[in-house]
Amino acid sequence: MMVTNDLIELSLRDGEVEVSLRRPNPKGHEAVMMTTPMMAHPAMHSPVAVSPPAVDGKLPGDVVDVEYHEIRSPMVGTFYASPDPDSPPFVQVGSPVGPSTVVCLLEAMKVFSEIKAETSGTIERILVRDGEAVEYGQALFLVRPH
Amino acid sequence: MMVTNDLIELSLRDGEVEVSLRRPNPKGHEAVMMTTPMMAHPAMHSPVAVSPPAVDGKLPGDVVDVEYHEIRSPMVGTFYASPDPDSPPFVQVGSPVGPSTVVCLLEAMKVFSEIKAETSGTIERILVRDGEAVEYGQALFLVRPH
Amino acid sequence: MFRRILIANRGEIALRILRACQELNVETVCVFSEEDRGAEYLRLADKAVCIGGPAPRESYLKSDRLIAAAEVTGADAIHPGYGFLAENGQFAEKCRACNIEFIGPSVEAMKLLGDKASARVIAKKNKVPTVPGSDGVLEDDNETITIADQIGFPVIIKASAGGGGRGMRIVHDKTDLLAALKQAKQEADGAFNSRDVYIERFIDRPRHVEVQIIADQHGHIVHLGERDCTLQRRYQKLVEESPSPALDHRTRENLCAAAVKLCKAAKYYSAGTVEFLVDTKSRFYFIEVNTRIQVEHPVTEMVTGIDLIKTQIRVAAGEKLDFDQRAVRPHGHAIECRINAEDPNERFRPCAGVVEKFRPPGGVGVRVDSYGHDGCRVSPRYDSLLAKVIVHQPTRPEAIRTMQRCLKEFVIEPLKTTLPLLRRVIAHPDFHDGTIDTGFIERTF
Amino acid sequence: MFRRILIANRGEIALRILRACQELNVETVCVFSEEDRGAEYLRLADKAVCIGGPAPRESYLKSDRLIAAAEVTGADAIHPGYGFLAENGQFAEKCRACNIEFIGPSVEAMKLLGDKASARVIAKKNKVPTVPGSDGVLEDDNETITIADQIGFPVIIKASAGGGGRGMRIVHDKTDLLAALKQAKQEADGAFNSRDVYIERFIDRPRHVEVQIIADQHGHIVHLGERDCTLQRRYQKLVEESPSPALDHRTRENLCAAAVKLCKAAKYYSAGTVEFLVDTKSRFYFIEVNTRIQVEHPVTEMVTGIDLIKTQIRVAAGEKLDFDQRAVRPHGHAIECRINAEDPNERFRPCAGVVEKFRPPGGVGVRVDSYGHDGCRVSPRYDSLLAKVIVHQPTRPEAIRTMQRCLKEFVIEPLKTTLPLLRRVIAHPDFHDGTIDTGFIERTF
Repeated sequence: MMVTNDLIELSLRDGEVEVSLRRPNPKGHEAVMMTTPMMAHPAMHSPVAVSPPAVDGKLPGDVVDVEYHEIRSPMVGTFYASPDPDSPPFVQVGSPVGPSTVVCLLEAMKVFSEIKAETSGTIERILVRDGEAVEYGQALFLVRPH
Repeated sequence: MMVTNDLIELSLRDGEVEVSLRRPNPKGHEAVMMTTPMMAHPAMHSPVAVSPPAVDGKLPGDVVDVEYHEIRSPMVGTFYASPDPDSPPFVQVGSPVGPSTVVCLLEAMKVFSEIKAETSGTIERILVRDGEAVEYGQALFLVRPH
Repeated sequence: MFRRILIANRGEIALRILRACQELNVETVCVFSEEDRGAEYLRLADKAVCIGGPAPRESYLKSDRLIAAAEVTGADAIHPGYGFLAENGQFAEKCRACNIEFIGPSVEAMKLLGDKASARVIAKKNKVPTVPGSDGVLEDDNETITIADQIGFPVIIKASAGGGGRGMRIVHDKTDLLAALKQAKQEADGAFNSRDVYIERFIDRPRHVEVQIIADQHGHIVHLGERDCTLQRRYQKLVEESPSPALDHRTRENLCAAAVKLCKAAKYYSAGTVEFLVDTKSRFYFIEVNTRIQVEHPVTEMVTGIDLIKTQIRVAAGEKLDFDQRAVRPHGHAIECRINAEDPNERFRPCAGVVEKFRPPGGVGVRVDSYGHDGCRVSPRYDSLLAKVIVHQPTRPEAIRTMQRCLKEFVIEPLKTTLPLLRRVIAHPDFHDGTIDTGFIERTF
Repeated sequence: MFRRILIANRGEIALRILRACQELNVETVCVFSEEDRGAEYLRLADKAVCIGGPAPRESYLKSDRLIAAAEVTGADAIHPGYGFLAENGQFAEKCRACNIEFIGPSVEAMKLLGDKASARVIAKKNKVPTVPGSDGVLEDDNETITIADQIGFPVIIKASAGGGGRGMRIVHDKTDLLAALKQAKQEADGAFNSRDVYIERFIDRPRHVEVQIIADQHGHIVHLGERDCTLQRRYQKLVEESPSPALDHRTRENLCAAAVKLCKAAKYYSAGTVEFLVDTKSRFYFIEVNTRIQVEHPVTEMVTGIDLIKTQIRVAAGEKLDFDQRAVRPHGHAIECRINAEDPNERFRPCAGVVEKFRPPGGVGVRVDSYGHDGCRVSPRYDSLLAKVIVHQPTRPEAIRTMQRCLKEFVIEPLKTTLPLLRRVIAHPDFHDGTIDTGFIERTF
């Protein structure tokens, strides 16, 4: 089913593959802006400021002024962490990524699109689970820039 | 028509004669709270803070922290400044008044009620015209206390 | 038609009357207490006059101030709304003595039908069924036994001065009668300082059904069908609907005909409501007449398409009804829910304060009568009714469904209201089945 | 019935569809652009999905995202509302190919009736009157003269690629024809880079009257009477009413019958509107079909009591119409005014920003369809329609009076809206008399 070659061609045709990166908060605040997952109540959709250490105890260090990047979904679809059920995920927490590193697949209307990091750094957090539905603009990964 | 004796008796029977005095603004502000006349648009009915010198150029002096008292209408009716058309008004600007000084008549349902100052001082301003309709709580006179 | 009407009321009904006047091209004067100063609906009136202090007896109940306000503003009629002075015959008399029309029935009709005892006499004279009873205070034990036998058991003993359940005793069997009578008299004495009691047939699990009447001053009288107001909480109506889900066609016809007969006998004109209890065997008993417009009048407006307030004003101005009984063809089903600012967790104590967020529902067949908006103030001094949601749909199940949708949609924050209770009531299977009685809410929630 | 419907629209129509779904016990998915994030009506949906950026082509027009959103949320139908993709046959086809029902007509019917030229062919074939014309591009001068003679003067020459008045020439007399033809061709060439023109009979001072159709997939089709949408500003409808004040009974019957005949011929189902011009002699001419629900559908709902969106959803789910033509009995008169966020002083440029104060009117027979509330945002990127006020009264004069009252009552601050213009339009004697035509607003205001 997951014929990656086809998918990229198709998705490019639809102009769907694009990654939007969230710039750090202009006020230099330590918070990272996040959108909540699609299934949540829409009233909760507005971006929520979260201090990174509070989000996940595993976040390394206590440096509060790290500016994380987000890899956000350029489309509506289903998130797949690995190229197929028997393969390891494209990336894991701690994986280094570059602009062209494929980080996940998104499926919509039976078309699979490879999503690239479009930024450099280390995967700090994976924000959605394998098989989860994602909406446009939803944050998928937090990346700690080099 | 204006048989004052009758009127007082009638109006007392109805318990209508009562004078409410507006206390000075508790914050010690120089403004006097005034209600606007009945005929105005209700949106303008809320009390308006006015600096006395701005209300009327004739207000004597420029002392801004004078605390004026208001003689307010205890009823709905028509304001008469004098006991009958051929008589002089009960009071004029500059008249000294004491608590039992009659300052005007108010007519409602063909009953005339004498309104007393219920405060001591000098009439600073007459806020309604002869024959004008007044509503409950409407300021009729400004009194500068002794 | 009148030139200028003074609206001697406040809140949603003041706004309701104001809108009717504007559509009749009649100018409006709204009165307000110092507590209501700045209320938004006052902005819509041609004139607004402060008539007194916050307490009702200092303002909305002060008849002379209201008449004086009408005089100084040149109003030629007063609409009393409901509550306050709406059923006060003396006020109506005073208005008319001052050449200001009181928008309501004649003083004679108000007195005849507004008084329960006199209305009961007229009902009996006109063969309108009443709850069988002693017709006055019980004199001695023998008389009580004789009357109870005539009425038939179960009977209920009530304190003449009473209300709210005190001094009441239900007696199912003759052998218990005299003991109960003694207890009831003692209780009445303690509670009301009067040992006077009377007895009536006890109507078990009744429905409350009322008939809307409208009549002109030229002898034309029509009914606009019934409203079922069985859903009450402590004698306060909470949900009203039309038609009643519990009446068969014949009972409905007889009920409405009885209401018309009663009002005709009293030469009644204006809008009025004749209230009945209906027992589980579809027998109905007249209880009282409300000689005014009622809170729940929109239910009837929705099913008949007739604007009751406009019609009431027109007949007060001497116009003839421009429709007859045949032209009244109710269609579909309407339900009203009363949204009160009350805290169900605090035994429905009225809540007061500022409504920060007010999002009424909307859509097809939905009407919301309310003075509410973001930032509006709810005063603790007056009736806690904040909004009425009225829905109209082709069938009762559809109307229930629309009401459920509306109650879900309605947001009022942060005040506590009856919305959560209403959501549960409207979703209850017994309400759907139409098998409730006036005690339903107390028993169920 | 569907389990879950995705609403592929925004604003007032999204809310309207949402309410219909809830009353049908169907779950709802609302989509939204980043611009509409946080809109209050989204709170009412069971799910809300962000589908793209603020520009319509990045979100509401992006068919694949809409279908993907339906797939990931498990929606089994999409309601397109009006505008955006509502008349896009390819989108409808794609939806159905993905096993998601497109709530609208069949793709075939959409293509047949949605295309003006093909609809005109069907109309002619079914003897539905169309505006007499050249049926295509004029080849040479002789042909033009012949055709103009057949049509009868006055005629209008129009650019095939044109619109908005450019390349148009009205010719009242045969002697002026060829000169006008030359000018029109030059103008068309300059404006649209094409010299192609055609001619039609010029309909002077026409009224715009349209017929609402509803049909199921089992061959049952009924009309719900007409709407008169003559009050337009630059081809944008501003006020709509039903019934039309300009039609006699016979013309109405013929008009509605023609609309039904046309839709039947195309095997049309779902809701649809057949638009006509009516000339000063009550002759009507078919112009086009809108194969979707329309902005002004509430006017018809008010007079017929039929919920068009619910019915549209039911027939899309395969249900049969539960009423026939005889059961459709319009009563009373309904008028709708469109309140757009536009500045009349700035040539009706859309206004955007935050509505600080939003006080819609209410009362008997009043419905307001709007997403507005205190604090709501009006985006410059979408249609400027902020609210629709619809009133329903027994007669047209009463409906006008109620509308006047409502327009006076409605407060929207601080954005500029069409409210002041509408107040003047509704108060105009020509509107009262029903003697207006489609050019009324441009000539009068």
